[in-house]
Amino acid sequence: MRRAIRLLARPESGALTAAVVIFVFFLLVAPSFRSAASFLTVLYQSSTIGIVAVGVGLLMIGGEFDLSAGVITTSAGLVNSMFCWYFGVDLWVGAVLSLVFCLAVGFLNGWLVMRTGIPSFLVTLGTFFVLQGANLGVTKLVTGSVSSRDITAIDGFGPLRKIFASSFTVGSATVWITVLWWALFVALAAWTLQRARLGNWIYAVGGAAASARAVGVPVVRTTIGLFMTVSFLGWFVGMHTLYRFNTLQAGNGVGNEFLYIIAAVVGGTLLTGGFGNAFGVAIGAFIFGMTSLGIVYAGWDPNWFRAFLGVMLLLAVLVNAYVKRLSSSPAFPSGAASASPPASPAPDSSTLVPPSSSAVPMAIERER
Amino acid sequence: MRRAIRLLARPESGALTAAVVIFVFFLLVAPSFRSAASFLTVLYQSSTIGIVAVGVGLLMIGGEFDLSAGVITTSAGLVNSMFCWYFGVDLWVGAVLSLVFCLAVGFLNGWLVMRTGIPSFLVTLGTFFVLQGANLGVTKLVTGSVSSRDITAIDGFGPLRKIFASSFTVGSATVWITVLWWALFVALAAWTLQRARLGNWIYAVGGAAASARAVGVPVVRTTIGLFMTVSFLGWFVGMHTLYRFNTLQAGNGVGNEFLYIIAAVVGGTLLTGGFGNAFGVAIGAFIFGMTSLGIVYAGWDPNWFRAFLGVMLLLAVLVNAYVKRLSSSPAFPSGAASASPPASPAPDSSTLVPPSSSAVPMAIERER
Amino acid sequence: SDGGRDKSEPDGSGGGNAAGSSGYTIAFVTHETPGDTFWDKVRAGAEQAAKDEGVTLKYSNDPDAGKQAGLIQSAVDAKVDGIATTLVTPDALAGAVRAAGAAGIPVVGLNAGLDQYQKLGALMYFGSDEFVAGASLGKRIAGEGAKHPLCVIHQTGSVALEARCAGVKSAVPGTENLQVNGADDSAVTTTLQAKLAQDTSIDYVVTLGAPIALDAINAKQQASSSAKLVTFDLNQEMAERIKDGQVEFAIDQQPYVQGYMAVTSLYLYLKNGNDIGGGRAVLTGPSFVDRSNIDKILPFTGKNTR
Amino acid sequence: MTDALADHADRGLRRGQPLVELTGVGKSYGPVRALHDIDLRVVAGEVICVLGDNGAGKSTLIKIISGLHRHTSGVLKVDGQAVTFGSPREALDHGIATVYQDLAVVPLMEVWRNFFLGSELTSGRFPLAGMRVREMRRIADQELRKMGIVVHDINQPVATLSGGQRQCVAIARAVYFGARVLILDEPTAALGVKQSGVVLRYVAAARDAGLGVVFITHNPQHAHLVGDHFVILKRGATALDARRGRVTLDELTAQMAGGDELAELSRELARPSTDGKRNTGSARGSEHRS
Amino acid sequence: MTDALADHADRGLRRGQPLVELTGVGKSYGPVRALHDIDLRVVAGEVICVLGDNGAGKSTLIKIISGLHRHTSGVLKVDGQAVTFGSPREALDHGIATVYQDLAVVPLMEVWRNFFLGSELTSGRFPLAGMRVREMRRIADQELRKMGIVVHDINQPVATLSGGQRQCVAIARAVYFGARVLILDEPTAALGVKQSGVVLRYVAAARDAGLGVVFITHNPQHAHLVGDHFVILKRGATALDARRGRVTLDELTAQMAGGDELAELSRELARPSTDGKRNTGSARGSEHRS
Ligand SMILES: Nc1ncnc2c1ncn2[C@@H]1O[C@H](COP(=O)(O)OP(=O)(O)OP(=O)(O)O)[C@@H](O)[C@H]1O
Ligand SMILES: Nc1ncnc2c1ncn2[C@@H]1O[C@H](COP(=O)(O)OP(=O)(O)OP(=O)(O)O)[C@@H](O)[C@H]1O
Ligand SMILES: [Mg+2]
Ligand SMILES: [Mg+2]
Repeated sequence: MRRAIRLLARPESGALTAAVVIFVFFLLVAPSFRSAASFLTVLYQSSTIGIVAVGVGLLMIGGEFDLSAGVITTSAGLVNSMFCWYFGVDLWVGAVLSLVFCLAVGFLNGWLVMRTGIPSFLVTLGTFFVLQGANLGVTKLVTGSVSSRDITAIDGFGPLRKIFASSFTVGSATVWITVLWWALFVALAAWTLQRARLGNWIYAVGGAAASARAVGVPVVRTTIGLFMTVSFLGWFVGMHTLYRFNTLQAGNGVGNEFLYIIAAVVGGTLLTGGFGNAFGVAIGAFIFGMTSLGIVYAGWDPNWFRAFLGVMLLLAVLVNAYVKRLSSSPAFPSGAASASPPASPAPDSSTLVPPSSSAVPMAIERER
Repeated sequence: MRRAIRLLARPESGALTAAVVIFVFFLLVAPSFRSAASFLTVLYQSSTIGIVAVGVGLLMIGGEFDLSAGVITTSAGLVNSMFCWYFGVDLWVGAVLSLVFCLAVGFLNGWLVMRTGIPSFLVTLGTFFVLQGANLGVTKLVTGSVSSRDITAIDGFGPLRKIFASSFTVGSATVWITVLWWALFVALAAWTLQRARLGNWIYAVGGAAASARAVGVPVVRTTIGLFMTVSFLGWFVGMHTLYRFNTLQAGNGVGNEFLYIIAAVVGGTLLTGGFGNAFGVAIGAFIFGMTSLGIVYAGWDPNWFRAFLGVMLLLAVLVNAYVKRLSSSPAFPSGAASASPPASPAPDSSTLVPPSSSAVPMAIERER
Repeated sequence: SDGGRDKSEPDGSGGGNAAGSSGYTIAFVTHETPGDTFWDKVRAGAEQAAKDEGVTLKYSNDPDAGKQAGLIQSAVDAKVDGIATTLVTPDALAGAVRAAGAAGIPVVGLNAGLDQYQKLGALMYFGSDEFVAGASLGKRIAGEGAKHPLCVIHQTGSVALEARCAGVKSAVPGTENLQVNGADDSAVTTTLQAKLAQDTSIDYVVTLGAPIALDAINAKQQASSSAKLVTFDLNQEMAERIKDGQVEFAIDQQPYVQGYMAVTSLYLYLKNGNDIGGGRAVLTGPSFVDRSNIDKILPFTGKNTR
Repeated sequence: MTDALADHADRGLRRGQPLVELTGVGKSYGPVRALHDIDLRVVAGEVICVLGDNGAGKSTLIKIISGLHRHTSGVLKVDGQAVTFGSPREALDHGIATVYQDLAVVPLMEVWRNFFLGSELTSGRFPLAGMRVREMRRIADQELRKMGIVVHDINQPVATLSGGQRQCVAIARAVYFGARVLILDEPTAALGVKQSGVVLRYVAAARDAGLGVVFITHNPQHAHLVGDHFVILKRGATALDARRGRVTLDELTAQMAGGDELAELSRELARPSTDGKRNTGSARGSEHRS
Repeated sequence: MTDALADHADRGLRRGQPLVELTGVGKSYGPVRALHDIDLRVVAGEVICVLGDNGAGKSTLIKIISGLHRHTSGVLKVDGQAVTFGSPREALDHGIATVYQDLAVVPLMEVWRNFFLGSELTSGRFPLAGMRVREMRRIADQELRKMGIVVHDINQPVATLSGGQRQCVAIARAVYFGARVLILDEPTAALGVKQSGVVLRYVAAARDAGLGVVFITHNPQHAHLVGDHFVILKRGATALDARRGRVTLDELTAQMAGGDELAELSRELARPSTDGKRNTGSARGSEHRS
């Protein structure tokens, strides 16, 4: 019993409850949702969002945004595919080149943000536009059309597909390897946040960068590292897309950056930084993937798709907020309150707490 | 001379300089940009973004986001057009109804944010999805297609078009009335921020909501009011689009919410709230409008359109940051520094300053 | 007042069988960007066919190739009886379409993928070819003396739209592309206006969707350009513009037919083993709509069937 | 400033009249019980000093009176009427002005805007009414000068002021707007001797103008200089409640520290006035390890 | 804690050895000249007290020493070598630990994380190395208890602590990690008598362990209890620079306030110890209007 209560008090419990509620809901309304195959399709769909979302979540905890995270997945794939197709070299070379390219973009993002003091929202918006334009421009230049050429016949395709885009079947259901990769990245991120010194730095940089710097945290290096993490994960998903579908549309990936942010925020990450959790972000991605496919499984009118999605999202967030509040109510034993800082304890320390965070000051209003 | 320096020290001077630089640049590279007609086209384009951006800027100064601001313009037009078409009533009735509807959405946004403590990013994301879905679903239901019907023949069209979508010619150039409306709204917002008690409240609510509440600022009412301002301006632009184009595509308006945010941030609004300026936002919208059309006037390769846009944006922001830093450098006389808080003076007071604001802590890094 | 809804107009189209009375469920997957008038007609056709044949129709759409593949996969998971899908990005969809084949679900292609549908294992195909449609439009304006047409792409990076423009360019080498933000009428208008001002040698404007053509009319007026306007796709407003001569002609690939036939062919295949087209693609376009035939077509556009 | 006090003080105040009364008030933050069963009377023309260790619940107590938090048990009466303030605005409307320990100012806003925040001088009554900006600037500057704070430019953002200067802005504001009750939560903590003296004078002046003053401080000297009534909190409960005259400075100090700490410390740390020649240094260092 | 001090203190420190030397140091914030021409020597085994009015430049001075700001003129020497710190990390690496007046803690982080922030105990050396979490929790709790602060739960976010408790976290941290120089900017401002006593004892212990201590305070009593050397700043310049023994407590107080303020105030506010029967009340009220 005490264990159960402790569990409920963990920061991701709110998001988890919301996920369960929505899951049960779809089990009830969508008969075709009730199969292992469907569940795994949902997991796969969530993993393609979730992998990058982990990085975006870390970055947001560190107090920054990356709007180029969606489009870089496409850039990554295009660099690999077109370089190898044009020069006829082994795909491994292209994959490494693409990785270097992505890390360089991440570094540039972070470096510009740190160096110029311009908000990351703007810097990465710039990168976003540039990459989007370059994707299209270069692809047209190289292939003469807006999609890259088929690369199945180039050397190295087999093993790379194994790594990035293989699947195996369990019973009648297909398990995509990205789901496993996703789990790995989430576990790694969670461990880093909770247990590694770097995790401490990330929270501090997002929570109060100046204070962090004053006690000797390498703010610049940490932030740049976070940007590079995001672009590494973007590269990873780009590789998956490329080796799964063989060709890429130059215009793809746009808009996904917001799905990542949505997943992070639904999972309880504070938009202003300093608070969040890797499991939460994973659950956020799962909620999004489940909702968007669940509506399809339920066969609802796609004209209303977005409306359903909106309602579901609001529902998830409300359940999340409600559970969080429950878990820090007086009925729970000590220690519980500590688990969900932004939900309630912040009220009378707002000059110390990010003052413009919507989550925190509003806890005050709720008290009324 | 002193006057000139004082002027340079105003918070919007950075954005203004950037705008001038880009303007001159396009004058040089794009011959067809060098006409009054082109300039007015740019102004018109900027006004359709800029009107809503003013509201979004105010809201962001107040520390909140509104992602439904883009799609509500379409909802506004659809409500007006379809109601009148279906029931065959005068368009004035529909316009008023639509206004009430928009204000209700704004109120709901604000109320939910205040009441539940959920970040406005998520609440308005929900509203965004719901409105987007409803636009499509309802339009399909009412008209049987995904665009609204022509309303030119319904009573009241003439005067409404005069108000929202008329134009007159000065020499060879067409001046759209939205440009005048835009100027009016900007002036009103600027006056409110600088001179009205409400302006004081907006800065305070965005800068430190808890402190503001503690000294008696009606935080809830102010915030809800800001959301309603945004949806009022959204309604206004919706009316313009409807009465200019007569029919509306139910899927339109999506994506514009980010243009508004971009305009506000380029214009110097702090993403975390508490700092910004109405003229700055207007200049931000102008920069965006000018850049996106300037590229066309210059006749550059459209495949690279986005890349140019990104580079231009980064350029604008860099110039802005540079001018701001200049204006608070020791070379300038006293009083100058006070004009641009986030640029430099904040460093050693970061627990008091929004700690996760990207702009502020980074000023510290720059010192190194 | 007048101009409102014609109150005698029936609310929705005719009778039909109860949904699912035939026992078949058909998934219909497209790459529609929500709210596009063209796709609205495809869907209307599919729904009418479903009604006529008592089929349960599950329509879903996503413009992202990977996600569209996911939608096909979820249809396979749901064990539908047949799948109709657009094949605009054949390579990306190949895996999912083959998975459907492996699960014994018949697949019919529509709208795009003329060359590849057979390779992917789809049984039948209804549609035109975007490139061919573009090329035939190009040929016609070339015949009218076009030297420097402007092809307006209203969705960045769209394979289908790019193919249409490429088709036009294949017939008229002077073709130039322009990107506009299709979700914002004022932006479309001003961008076009700017382009027409910048390059006065443009003699034809080719828009790729009916709503964009209407914005183009506005832009032409503003820029006092004398360029002629031709477009892909139809809607009622546009049909009237053809009638009053503001638009030269529209090229129609009869989206309603594509939707209708895709569902019907699956129905016939499931029920009766029919193979429409006899192993060949069935072309629904391109068909030209101009002043010569507009009077016949105009009434249908109001019903959202053309 | 003392002019301001007399100007703004409610004319209807009668010395000795109870303004705020707390009976059995308690407050929990979730599982944390910060206050229990507190009785307190704020009386017109008197200074009540609330003292206590860190975390004793002093700030929590005054946040209840100033409407920032709701009490979870007990009764709060203002002017004899039981109330539960929904917001600080309501408390302000009752003439209760507060200097908070940690909710002082909005850093990015100009000094004069901070000074008048929530109580702007306007030409009309509606939120959209224009502010009398010039007047507000003048008054803010003048009131700060009275505290010995000369800011470079009254238009500079508060974030550029030093810690103590910021605190002075908050104090000057409360003093200027407090009409019936003035609550000060450790106002002198960040202040120099001179500024502290000014604040103590304000407290005295407010009392003399008939206001009720609640004064929280860790400095028993300061408390004893101006207090009429002393309340010591210990872990959320009242540990001492005495009127002036019933308690000496030394007793107060002793009570606060939970023992004769400071005197002892003084003895403990005592060392020759000539420096550098300490010979007991490290020996003593190990001695007071515990 | 005093154990910690002795444990962590650099063994190579020789009493009297100069650790940090400032010569003619100045600092401008844009147009504002906050400091000019400051000379200062921090010596091992000595406490140097920096005093001064609000806005005098005390915090600016220590921010230069701790690497948070760069000086704009003059020379800063550490261990005899001229340096310009690029970041606080570099200062920390020289064994200089600081308690900042306004950059104390990260509010949303747990107490133990704040305690060890920037100096985490890890099993390896790389940033990705695992932290010895249990040990860190234990130490943080233990060090806070030594200051008389018993937090409910060492895992609670710092934002839920009282003002003084938060300050104690920052102090405990600096004391624990300071190896050669300990800088404290108004550490006792938010503290109760008991906690202030603890901090003063730390200062003494640090001195005895051979560290150089820079102690900023507004409380002349506190300063005089532990200081070996006193520097008074006035509007950014040195107004007094004296060793212990050359200056008495009263002189110090007088110098700080720029006049015999506190004593005068004491006289001015003096009133009968029995209360409520003041008959000079309002008369005196108007008397000290000025
Ligand atoms: N970032 C900054 N930008 C501009 N001026 C500043 C900045 N920081 C401090 N100042 C100014 O420098 C002067 C010295 O400030 P400092 O914080 O060093 O004072 P202090 O002696 O620590 O005062 P206090 O005792 O109140 O803490 C003040 O006039 C202050 O307004
Ligand atoms: N928002 C909160 N959530 C949980 N606990 C809180 C909160 N605010 C205060 N507390 C706890 O309540 C107790 C009393 O805090 P309070 O701020 O009233 O102390 P204080 O007497 O003002 O101390 P100080 O002298 O240090 O300012 C402390 O133990 C503190 O940790
Ligand atoms: Mg307190
Ligand atoms: Mg200071």
